[in-house]
Amino acid sequence: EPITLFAAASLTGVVNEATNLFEKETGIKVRLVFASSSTLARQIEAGASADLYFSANIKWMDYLVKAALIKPETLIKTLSNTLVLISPKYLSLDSLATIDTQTLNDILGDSGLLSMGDPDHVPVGIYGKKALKQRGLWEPLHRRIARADNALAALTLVSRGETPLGIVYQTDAIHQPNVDILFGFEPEETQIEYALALTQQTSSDDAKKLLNFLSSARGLALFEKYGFTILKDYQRSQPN
Amino acid sequence: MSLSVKIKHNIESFDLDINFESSKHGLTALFGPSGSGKSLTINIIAGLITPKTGTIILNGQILFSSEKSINIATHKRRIGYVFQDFRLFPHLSVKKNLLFGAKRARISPTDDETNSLIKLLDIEHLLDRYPKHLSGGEKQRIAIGRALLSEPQLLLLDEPFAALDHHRKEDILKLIETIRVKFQIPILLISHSISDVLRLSNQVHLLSSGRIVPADIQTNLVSLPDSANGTLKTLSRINGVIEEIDVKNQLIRIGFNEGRLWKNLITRYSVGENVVVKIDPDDVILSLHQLSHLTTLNQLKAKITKVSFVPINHVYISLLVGCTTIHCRVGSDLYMSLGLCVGDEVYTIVTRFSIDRVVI
Amino acid sequence: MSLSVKIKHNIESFDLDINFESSKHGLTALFGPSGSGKSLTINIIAGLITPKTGTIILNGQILFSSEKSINIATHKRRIGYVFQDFRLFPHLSVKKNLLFGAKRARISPTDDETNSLIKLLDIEHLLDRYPKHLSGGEKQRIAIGRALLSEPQLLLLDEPFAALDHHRKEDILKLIETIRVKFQIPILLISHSISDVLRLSNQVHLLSSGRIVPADIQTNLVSLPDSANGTLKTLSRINGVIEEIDVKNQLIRIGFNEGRLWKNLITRYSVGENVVVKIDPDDVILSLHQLSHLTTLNQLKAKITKVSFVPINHVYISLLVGCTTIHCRVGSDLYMSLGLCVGDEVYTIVTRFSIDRVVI
Amino acid sequence: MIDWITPIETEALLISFKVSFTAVLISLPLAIATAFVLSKPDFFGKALLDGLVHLPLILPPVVMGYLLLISLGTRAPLGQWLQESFGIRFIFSWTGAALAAGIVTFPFQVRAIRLSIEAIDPGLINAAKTLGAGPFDRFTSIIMPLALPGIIAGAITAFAASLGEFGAIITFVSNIPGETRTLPLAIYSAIQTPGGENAAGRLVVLSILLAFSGLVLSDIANRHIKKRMNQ
Amino acid sequence: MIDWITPIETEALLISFKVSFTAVLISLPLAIATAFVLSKPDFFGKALLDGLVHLPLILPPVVMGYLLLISLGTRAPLGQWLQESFGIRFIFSWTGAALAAGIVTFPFQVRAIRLSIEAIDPGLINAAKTLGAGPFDRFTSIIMPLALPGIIAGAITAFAASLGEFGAIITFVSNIPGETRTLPLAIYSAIQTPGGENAAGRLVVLSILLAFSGLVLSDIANRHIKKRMNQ
Ligand SMILES: Nc1ncnc2c1ncn2[C@@H]1O[C@H](COP(=O)(O)OP(=O)(O)OP(=O)(O)O)[C@@H](O)[C@H]1O
Ligand SMILES: Nc1ncnc2c1ncn2[C@@H]1O[C@H](COP(=O)(O)OP(=O)(O)OP(=O)(O)O)[C@@H](O)[C@H]1O
Ligand code: MOO
Ligand SMILES: [Mg+2]
Ligand SMILES: [Mg+2]
Repeated sequence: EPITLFAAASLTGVVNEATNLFEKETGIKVRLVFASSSTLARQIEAGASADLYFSANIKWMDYLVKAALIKPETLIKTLSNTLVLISPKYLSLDSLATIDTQTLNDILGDSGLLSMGDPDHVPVGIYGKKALKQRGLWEPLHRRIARADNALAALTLVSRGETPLGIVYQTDAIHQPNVDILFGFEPEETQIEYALALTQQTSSDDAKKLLNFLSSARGLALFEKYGFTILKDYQRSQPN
Repeated sequence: MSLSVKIKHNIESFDLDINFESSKHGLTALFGPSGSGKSLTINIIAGLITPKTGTIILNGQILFSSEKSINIATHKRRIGYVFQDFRLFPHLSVKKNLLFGAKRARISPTDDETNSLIKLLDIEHLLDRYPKHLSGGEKQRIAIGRALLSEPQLLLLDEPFAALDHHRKEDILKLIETIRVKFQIPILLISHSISDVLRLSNQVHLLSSGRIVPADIQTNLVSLPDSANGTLKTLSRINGVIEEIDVKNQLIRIGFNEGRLWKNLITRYSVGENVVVKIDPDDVILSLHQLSHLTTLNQLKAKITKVSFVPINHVYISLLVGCTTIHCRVGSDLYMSLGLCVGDEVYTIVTRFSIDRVVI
Repeated sequence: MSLSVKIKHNIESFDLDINFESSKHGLTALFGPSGSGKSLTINIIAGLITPKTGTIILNGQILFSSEKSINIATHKRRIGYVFQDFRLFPHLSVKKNLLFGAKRARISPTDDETNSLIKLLDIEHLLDRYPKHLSGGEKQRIAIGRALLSEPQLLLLDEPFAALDHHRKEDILKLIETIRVKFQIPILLISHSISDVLRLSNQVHLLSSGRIVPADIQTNLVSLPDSANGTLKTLSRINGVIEEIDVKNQLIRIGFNEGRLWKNLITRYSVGENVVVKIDPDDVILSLHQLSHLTTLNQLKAKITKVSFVPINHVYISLLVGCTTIHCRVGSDLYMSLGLCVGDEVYTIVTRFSIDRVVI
Repeated sequence: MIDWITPIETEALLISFKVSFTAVLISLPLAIATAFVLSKPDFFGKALLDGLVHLPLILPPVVMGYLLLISLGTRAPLGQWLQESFGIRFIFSWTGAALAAGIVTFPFQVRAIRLSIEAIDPGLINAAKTLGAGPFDRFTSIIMPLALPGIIAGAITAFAASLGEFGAIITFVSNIPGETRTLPLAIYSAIQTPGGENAAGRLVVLSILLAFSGLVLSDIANRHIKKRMNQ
Repeated sequence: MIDWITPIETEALLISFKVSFTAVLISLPLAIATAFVLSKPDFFGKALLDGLVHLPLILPPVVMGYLLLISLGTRAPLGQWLQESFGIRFIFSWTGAALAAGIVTFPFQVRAIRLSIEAIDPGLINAAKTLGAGPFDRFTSIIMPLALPGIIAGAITAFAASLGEFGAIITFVSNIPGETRTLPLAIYSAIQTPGGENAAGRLVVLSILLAFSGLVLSDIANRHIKKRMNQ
């Protein structure tokens, strides 16, 4: 009986590699189901037989915890990600020490847009909005945003040169050769937290083994390789 | 078996008010100008259109009655309908078209019956074809075959010969007579050809603007519109017996109460058989004296019983041969100059080829 | 204006090999059994089917030539085609159907012409209707009107009277004669009705299995298949002049070289006009003596020139009145018993109503 | 063909085929019946039924998927009842994917079939009546065969659209490899992987090939019918 | 009606209508032409054209959006040329949404229209020929009017499907409030937000109302045609 891991689509690459390793070492079969965190959460709510849920967004994890579909004691917040401001390579822009309305407006010009995930519902967009707000940039810029369906779609818009600016995950940006990273936001600004937990319904030891593997040092090294940040003081946190 | 129809209907500006009975295994013709409501009438009889009010009774079974709220569905009426526009099923082969009704009949025709009909209709070579690329007459023959094979209790024929050449029409005319006699079902025929109508029908109803107009339709008398001037033309109708068949000379002798007629042999008659023959009044010549040395044997001594002038200067002369009435049309000028009178005895002359050969 | 057709074509098992010329403003009839290739032939002439080989020339213009690789598109052939199955446009009102061709003609008909045609076809009351719910005959009249209004250079009529009652047919027959004379265009007619064919046509081609079979078609002679026995029936064809019109007695007198005939008045003839009348051999009675006191004036003294026995014991007798040939069919028994011989002088008798009233 | 694609991709191809084929197979009879009903002259509730049939088109596929999820999930009453009474579980199984695809492509089928049925000459139906064919008989012997062009067109359109269906499937039955991961879902996963563009491109080509083979088949069927009727 | 929906939702409704209407309006003539060409007997490349027409159905909408992006983006040669020569810019504008919707719904239109054209009695076309109507004349005076049921069906199906189109639009023109945010995008946003079900439900009802009004309109048009022909 393979174990089933529901993982956010933005984790596709790294989780694939990590579970491959896990399978090889333990012989335990893992079935990977990728979709957006929200879709997965709703599916678990509808009775999907997932053993683990790996969300890119703490809100959907909380949603399931409240619905008593998650074993809260197994919840771990290991990973973080940072947001970066990118621009297409062909513009050959220099990296910025800091960002303000003036600089961004200059880059955007008359008609350019800043692409990012939809700040209403796509996690990367929600984080991006939060970061821009804190810097007082949301108000002047919010009318010039191209809201993409997911993190990769935002990245695509920049890499194709359709928007001169974009805010995406660092993990995505470093794999995309056609973009330059202009500026990196501080992790504190965004507080991007991935959350991994066993579902309430699972009774599988194998699932626990996978959870442990993914949060082990070797697992975390892989995530680092993909550009994720490891939260130094990660802990098995209690739901709020 | 009989059919009784009494219906009122109207569509938009057209009013239909039809009332007739068709006798036991009779062939009734509906005759009338284009747009007079003939197709509409038989569509109503078939149950394809529901009339506003009325009753339709077939062999005692009420097919439709507005009063009793009866309306038997078309597919239960057991009707054989040959449509004016054929309506073959394009997705079925000719053979499957033919057998469509047969398969659904209570008593399916036997293979022999089917095959002999196919042969008679001369469509053996078409059986595996599809209707789309058949000629007009080929389609019509298949439509006729399809209706006949469904073993109907009532046959509705809407211009079934329009696309047929003479020879094939002859064959089918004979077939229809056979069916009428054999299955004793009423037949309703719509045709524009008076000769077909007269040849086949026991009864003719003249339709005009949705109504049956009175026409002189006695057993011995058929009145039909005359091409020349719009008046009615009165045909002689003679009930006789075949007394002799002279195959050598292709001749038959028909005897009737007081006389005999010679006619050329067309169909396979048998001696002793009862026949009704018709004579067009335009084919009759009257002579005041008995004649000899003529190329016809048909001279009947007759007494003038009635002379009627028709508007446009023709005279219809009715004569009695025994108790059989014969009609003759004569120009009024000639009638005058010969000084004919009711009561006069004259000789009626027709050729053997004119008998049963009625035209307008 | 003339039409010359020489085509070979085959579809599946059917072979067509047709070759005829239609004289200057003549009406040519294609006559033949169902499935003999009549519709196919005029479809090819219309350009709707491309034949394998051949040439079609209309008024000197090559419409099709396989040798010269010419194939004028149908819409450039300026053809008026009345289809066997009407083919009215269901999305257009009757009026728009009628004017469809007129609008696209080089010289559109005037309003007057259009209106008088509509009147003649008796379709004024249908102009705003749509074709779907018209009666068969109504559709056919509109199809005829549509073709005539397109001011064609060649008229193709495929069974154009099949759904028409006699009166309306008469009117349209007259109209077609008028058009032929007025516009001097060749007309090709397909019809199963021999009377229509004989009434209208200068030329008759008998088709059988895709080929024109020889038939005796001289100016004075028309041979047609006889219903009774499948042989050819020979009609008399008399060229004459109208000498007198007696409106009171509804009579016209037709003079020809050595004789005169009285005929009932049907159409509006005028004195001095040339006419061709036809007499069915079955309507002619021969008498060895001149007769009097008969209800017909038509007695012509004639000399027997030829006697031909036909297979089934009938005799065709050809007689000369002056230089006009008259044909008469007689039973061989009577022929024998009267002892008729070539060279004998006899009297031919017909009624006035029989003239130009040809049937099979 | 199997050479240049990975076993996982072959699997997606097979699932896609299975899902699309089943979707069409199951929904076609219902679509024919619905089209027949809608081709009747006015009846009470016709507009409503017509609207209902179009619903899956109007709603974004994700919404359709969501509606299916909340109505047929194992925790939803209807889903529970189906599971308990018949052991039928749509959610997270390929049959659910077929169901979603069938529902989303249902309107195309109905439209095409209805068009064909409405184009049938009523005279032929009447002729069948006079020959003794009752309503059901007429439906199977006249209406269905004459509507065949529409049925084929509807089926092939639905098959093609099922192959491309993504939103309703991923939302309803998720993206489970070997079970519900159809070609579009595999394409989605490939795109989400850094450097997955090649794999995505290959899968797109596979989709196209699969659809084309469906098209060619339908074309052959169509030709066959037409040729027969032209004989 | 405006009372219980927010101005943002009204905006989405209007954009949806504008996008769907434009999509149908622009693609319909092309669909008619394509259907006409495809209804011709075999010609070289027919199967290819047929396949091409179906492509937007087969491919997941997101892939269609991506293909549009890389071919019509301002940095793609074609997109650049359009922008420089005609000042036409599809990306990030509602016209791009209409284009995407038009392309994705193109196959339905072609199918429906083609079905209607193929059902036309060739005898009528021949009759028009004999009456002097050339090819273009026949197309406008006979074929188009007789294919009207298919044209209407195709248009209404495409309109409904455009209202539901999501993947291609968001990928190609992204989701810009007031410009490209159509109803499905708004619905999607709502669903993806925990607790957004109510808002989503309201928007779904709006979609349905919009589509129903389209259906009712098309039904009236259809009735009108039929009634006329039945006179
Ligand atoms: N497309 C076709 N494919 C095969 N055979 C055909 C096709 N069209 C016509 N035929 C055959 O060619 C022959 C001639 O057909 P045509 O329509 O010319 O007959 P017709 O003389 O007009 O007969 P009718 O008087 O019955 O209309 C028929 O035997 C018919 O079955
Ligand atoms: N559905 C309809 N709506 C309106 N009028 C109709 C409809 N059907 C028939 N009519 C009209 O009713 C009249 C009678 O039509 P019907 O078809 O019965 O004529 P018919 O006697 O069969 O003529 P024909 O010999 O020309 O076929 C015609 O004037 C026709 O125009
Ligand atoms: O896959 Mo996510 O939950 O949109 O980052
Ligand atoms: Mg009629
Ligand atoms: Mg014909």
